[in-house]
Amino acid sequence: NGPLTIAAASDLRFALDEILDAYREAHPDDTVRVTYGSSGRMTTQIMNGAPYDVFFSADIAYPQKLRAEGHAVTEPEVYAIGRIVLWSNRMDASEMTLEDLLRDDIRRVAIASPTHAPYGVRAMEALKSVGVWDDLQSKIVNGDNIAQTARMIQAGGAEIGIIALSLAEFPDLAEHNYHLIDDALHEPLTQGFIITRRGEHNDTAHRFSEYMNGDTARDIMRRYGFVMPGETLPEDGPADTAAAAP
Amino acid sequence: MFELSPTDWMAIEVTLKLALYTTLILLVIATPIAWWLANGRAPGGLRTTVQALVALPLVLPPTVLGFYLLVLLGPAGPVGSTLENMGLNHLAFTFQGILIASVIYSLPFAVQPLQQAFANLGRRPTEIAGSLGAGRMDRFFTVILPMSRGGFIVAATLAFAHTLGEFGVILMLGGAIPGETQVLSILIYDHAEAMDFASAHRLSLGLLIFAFVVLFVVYAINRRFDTVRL
Amino acid sequence: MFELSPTDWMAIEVTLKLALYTTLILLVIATPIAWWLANGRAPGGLRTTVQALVALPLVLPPTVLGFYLLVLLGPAGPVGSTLENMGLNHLAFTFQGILIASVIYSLPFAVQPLQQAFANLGRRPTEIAGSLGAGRMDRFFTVILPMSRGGFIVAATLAFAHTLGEFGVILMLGGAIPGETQVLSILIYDHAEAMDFASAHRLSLGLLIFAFVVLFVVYAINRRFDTVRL
Amino acid sequence: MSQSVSNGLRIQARLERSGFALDVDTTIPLEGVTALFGRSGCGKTTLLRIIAGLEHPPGAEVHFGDTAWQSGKTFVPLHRRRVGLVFQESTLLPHLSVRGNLLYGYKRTPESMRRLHLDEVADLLGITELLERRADQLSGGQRQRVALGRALLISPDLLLLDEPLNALDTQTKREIMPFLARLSDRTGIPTLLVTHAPEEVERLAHRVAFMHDGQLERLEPLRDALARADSPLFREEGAVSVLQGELGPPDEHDLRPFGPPEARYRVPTTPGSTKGAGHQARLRIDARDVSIALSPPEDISILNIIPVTIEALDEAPGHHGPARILATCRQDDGQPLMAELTQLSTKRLALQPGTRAHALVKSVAFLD
Amino acid sequence: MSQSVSNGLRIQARLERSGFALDVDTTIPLEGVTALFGRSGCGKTTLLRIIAGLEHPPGAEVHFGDTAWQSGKTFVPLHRRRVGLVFQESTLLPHLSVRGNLLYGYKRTPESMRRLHLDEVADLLGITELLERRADQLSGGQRQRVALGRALLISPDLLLLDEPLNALDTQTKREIMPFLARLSDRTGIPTLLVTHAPEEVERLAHRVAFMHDGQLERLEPLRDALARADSPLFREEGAVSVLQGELGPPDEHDLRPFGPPEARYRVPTTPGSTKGAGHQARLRIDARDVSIALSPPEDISILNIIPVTIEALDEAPGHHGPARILATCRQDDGQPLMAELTQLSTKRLALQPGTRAHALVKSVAFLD
Ligand SMILES: Nc1ncnc2c1ncn2[C@@H]1O[C@H](COP(=O)(O)OP(=O)(O)OP(=O)(O)O)[C@@H](O)[C@H]1O
Ligand SMILES: Nc1ncnc2c1ncn2[C@@H]1O[C@H](COP(=O)(O)OP(=O)(O)OP(=O)(O)O)[C@@H](O)[C@H]1O
Ligand code: MOO
Ligand SMILES: [Mg+2]
Ligand SMILES: [Mg+2]
Repeated sequence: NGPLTIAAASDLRFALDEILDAYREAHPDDTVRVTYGSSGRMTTQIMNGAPYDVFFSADIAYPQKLRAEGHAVTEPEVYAIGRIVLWSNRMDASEMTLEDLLRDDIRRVAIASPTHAPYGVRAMEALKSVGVWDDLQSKIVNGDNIAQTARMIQAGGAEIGIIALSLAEFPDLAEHNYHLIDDALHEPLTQGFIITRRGEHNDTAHRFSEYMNGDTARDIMRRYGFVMPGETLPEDGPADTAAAAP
Repeated sequence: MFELSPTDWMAIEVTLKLALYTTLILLVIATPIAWWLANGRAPGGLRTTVQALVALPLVLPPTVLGFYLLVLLGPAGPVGSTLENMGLNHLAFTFQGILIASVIYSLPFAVQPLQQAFANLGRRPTEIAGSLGAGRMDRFFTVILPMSRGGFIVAATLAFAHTLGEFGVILMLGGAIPGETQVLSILIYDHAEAMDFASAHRLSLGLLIFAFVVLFVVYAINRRFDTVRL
Repeated sequence: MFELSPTDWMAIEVTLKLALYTTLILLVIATPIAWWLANGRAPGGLRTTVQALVALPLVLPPTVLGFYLLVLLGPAGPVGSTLENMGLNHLAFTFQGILIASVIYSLPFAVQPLQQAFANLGRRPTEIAGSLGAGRMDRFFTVILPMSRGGFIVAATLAFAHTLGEFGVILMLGGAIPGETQVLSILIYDHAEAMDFASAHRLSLGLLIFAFVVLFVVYAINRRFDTVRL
Repeated sequence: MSQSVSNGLRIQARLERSGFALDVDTTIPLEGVTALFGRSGCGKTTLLRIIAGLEHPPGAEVHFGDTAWQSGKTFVPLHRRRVGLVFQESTLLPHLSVRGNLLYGYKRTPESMRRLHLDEVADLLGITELLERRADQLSGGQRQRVALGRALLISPDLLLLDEPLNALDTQTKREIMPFLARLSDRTGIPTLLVTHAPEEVERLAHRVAFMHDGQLERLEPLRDALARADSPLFREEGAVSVLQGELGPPDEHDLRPFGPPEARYRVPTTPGSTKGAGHQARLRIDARDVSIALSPPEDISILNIIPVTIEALDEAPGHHGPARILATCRQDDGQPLMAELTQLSTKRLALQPGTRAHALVKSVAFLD
Repeated sequence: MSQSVSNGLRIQARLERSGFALDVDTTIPLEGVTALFGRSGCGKTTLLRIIAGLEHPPGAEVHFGDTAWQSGKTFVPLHRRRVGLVFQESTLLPHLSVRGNLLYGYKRTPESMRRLHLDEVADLLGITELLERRADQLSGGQRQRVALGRALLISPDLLLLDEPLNALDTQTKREIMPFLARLSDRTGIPTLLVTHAPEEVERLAHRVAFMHDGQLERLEPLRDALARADSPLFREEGAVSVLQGELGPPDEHDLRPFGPPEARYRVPTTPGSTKGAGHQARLRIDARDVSIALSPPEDISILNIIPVTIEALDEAPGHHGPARILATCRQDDGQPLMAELTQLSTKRLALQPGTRAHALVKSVAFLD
């Protein structure tokens, strides 16, 4: 029973790290390592034999595709619903709407690459819904994945951008306010996971899958702004943050 | 089979422009550096230090370079903020930004072959040209340059190619803006990650054939002069 | 200031191992290719074709290369599936896999400076050594090799460095498995994305200093022999 | 055919270059020194390169004694030919010291075949003190000596020397030449020596190959080459006449008569001359040693006064000092005799083709 | 000091290398050809490089007439010195054709200063047919001629020629030398010529600088250099004696007495000799032209029989043929006379230091 290798969408970066810390404490004999990236890249890699045992995608469509092509041994299972936010470290995003992105003082708007990052797809959908997508074209910069998108804004390359709520809740970024984007403006970010063929006989993989359904994990996930399947996001945002919600 | 999308065409244009500008700028910058390294009269320690500094971009992962350049050229960085204060735009996520990055990134690939070529020439050709009345610049252009043609070709192809193949730096610093910073390597990556393998293949194959033809022509031309030697 | 995590150390180890192996393999592979290109008796057209082929990895974006290698070496690809059928493992996401990728990726960076160095030597040294009774291999090792030392140093540093800086290929093909395919460039990228800028800085700075020291030593040693010329 | 080949170096080769064609078919005896003599650009270096195997024109044949070096598909590569080669521009291996250069081939020579050794060669070439130098820290002449030493130290089966003493001062040359001469005599290493210096030819060569415009025009023993008045060997020293005639017994003055009565010389017996009486002999006379008088002078120290008819007056090939005239005279026995005169005296004596005069021959030498 | 400088090339330089030190302080007249003569490795090339500015040892002074080329902080770079330089290994610019090489400096010479032109120079050097060739498609001698032509075509103020005729055959040399001689006479371009060939010195040089071990030992007019018996110029031709004495009026045989009665020569008046009677004159006698007899022979054709005492018998410097002995004799007037003999005759006559004998002098020449 070898070490467990997890592939995870990068919106999980901080939440999953915390869950893993807790898991390791609970199961000190299990070796678990994790690789983050865009859901699209992970999927391509798994299809080509990447040694991942479990894959947490940002969009359940990817696990479904893997399942359909015989790369998964479990049915894709929803583990969280993601939300997107408008975030900036230089302006108070909480006061802004998506339409404000057209303002002249905003020169760059960062989103994740809509081609292979689900968070990018949802951001694009929301911008289209409010009708600014086409006019915004010249300002859009694409991050490889949602974590990189956050960093691009953080480093100042773009004044503002659309990132995962789960990242905006990360302490370093949570210093700045965000504007939670109405989830009616986009398809839901139904996040699903599977155990890959490679992970089929990996006990740790199964153990960890169960752990993700446990309370410890769910609490952490909620804290990072994820909506647990069957629940809704509290009116005042994630449990213990002071961040303002619209 | 090779119908490309407008995005593809834009990426091709940006890529070629980037590689071309980078190569031209590098030849201008790298030549005096390489010459100085090969023939300079400065003490050896200083020369060695400069040589190691020039070679640094070699060993720095592109992501490191991209990371620092983003910090440097972005609005908060010294360069970026200076530009902003002057009423100009900072350089992160701009073509100029990735051009600067490319130049730095590929500098050693231009300097090293040139330095080797210059060192190989030795002092004799300079001495001959000097004795025939040619001053510094004159003999550089009429003797050193044509005699180190091989070195220049290697330097130019390596710099051009290294820029074409640039990915990490641009991933960090570029932001994949179509028509501005979305280069081919990023676009193909994008296609592949999006599991749009058909587009990825099409673009890759097109690039492959184009590259092969260009290289073949360059080398064929070069070979015609090949035997000229001291 | 420079306490590194075990993950960091592992990445350093993998990176150095990869760069070292790649360089060694490349010197072995690139030398005969470069020699043949510089001195071969084959018709010019064939030589030009081979030269363009060898240079191809230069112009292919690393992601293209990574993508195709992934397809090729993965379980579904011709190489990968053959290995699987033989009861072995496919090579995607393994150290061997990224080693193969690195070798292909950096091949032109080793071949070109060597070819230039060999071409610069001309035929005379071979003729001298031959007249003194040295056979092919003998004169290669006792004359050609020491006389093209500069070319070998450039080739080795470029190949080593280019491998250190490899990112796109490994991103596609490596999968960032700590201790196996997670190289420094990937790890630093990862640190940056995790907003762990302290780690990113620490690692980058460490790498910077280390690289500078290594380069300084290499060039200082090289300079001592620098004036040896035909 | 092959019986004549077995002792010689047989070369049969054609090579075309723009504006130059080499066409050689010859057999050079494999003993002693053969000087290869010819004007700049006539193909000497190219011929040496063919022999060494550095050029292999298709269809060429090179046989070293019984061994085919190049013939049809056979091609023995240079390093198996055991040829000591000194290139025209003496290139050393720059990454080796002088010692390293000298020993490079020596080390690759089987111990049993080594006939020459470092100390001896370095000493003779006067490079002992340079042994530890880097090869690029030598003067031109020093480089040339090292290149020569290096070639000698492989104790080769054949030496191909392309102007090996070119950059050397007379004194150094003088020290090296007897060594080379002895080398060829003692070790029997056949040598092909390209040189422009008649002095080197005279001192070292056993035979001379004259090359002209890509062709080997003549291959003859040194003796014969020296005896021909038109030999390019003598272009250096100005015109020379060679007279053929019978040598009589010494008279009471120890002078020996030479030639028929109508062109009779009296030649002092040189110490060491062993030529018997009654033999055909050849006399070599420098045109510079011949003066002209209209009437036979009396009571003069010059022994030999020969009646001649002046046939032609040409400007003598370049010489320092005032312009000189080369007078071609015909002796009464029909043999030609050249005289070099000043313009002044030609005028004063009003010399013209057809003038009867007397040649005053100051000094003669036997060619034996 | 500076008044003597203004017409000369003043060089004062020290340069140290492992095992070699150059130390020169001299002024070379800026007219005609100065031959730089010396053994391999003595520093000739280095001296030329200092003059050209290719080496600049600290503290060195190089003045070309009134112009300081190197002095203190002043340093005129090579391309401003207008120096025509021919390197010892004649390197051409390989990326240019022969024509390109020849014209490289010509094009850079202001039109008003051009005194020599392509056609003329190419023709004289015999390279007209090679003009379109690539520089690496030449023979050694052809390369050397192109290098020489290239240097000439800048119509330089000073020519520095480092063994420029080295690789040339005698005939080509003979064609080029008068051109060089005329060049120096006509255009007055001062020339410094490194050569190992006494013949080139004799034909071209107006003065000779002897270099030895990094030092310029002597700088003297060619005439004086030729007159010294120990001149290295004569090492080539063997030993030579030069006798000093008074020349008397011609006798009835047109022979002129030379020297005191106890060592009296009778010297034929050479055509063209203009030396008046009663003058001090110098006689040059090749040792090869001197024989030795124990008792004065009678009825012999040789005019000059001089009583001498043998002082030393040494092996003569290398010569082909049987070993030779160089006998140093002293005439009764105290002047030395050298004789070159065969080993055989030395033995037969039982010659030893102290032996009284007679020198038979076959031929002499005035040095005027
Ligand atoms: N680059 C160098 N480094 C050290 N010593 C050198 C170098 N070049 C020449 N020498 C030495 O300096 C001395 C003078 O050399 P130079 O070339 O001036 O001699 P040269 O008189 O021109 O001799 P040649 O007639 O053989 O060309 C020689 O003893 C030589 O060994
Ligand atoms: N690489 C080449 N390509 C074309 N022609 C050449 C090449 N090398 C020499 N030649 C020509 O071939 C002819 C013979 O050259 P080679 O070097 O054999 O002459 P050489 O007799 O050695 O003359 P030298 O005494 O000047 O060295 C010359 O006319 C020369 O111009
Ligand atoms: O797959 Mo992501 O988390 O949208 O980068
Ligand atoms: Mg030659
Ligand atoms: Mg010299």
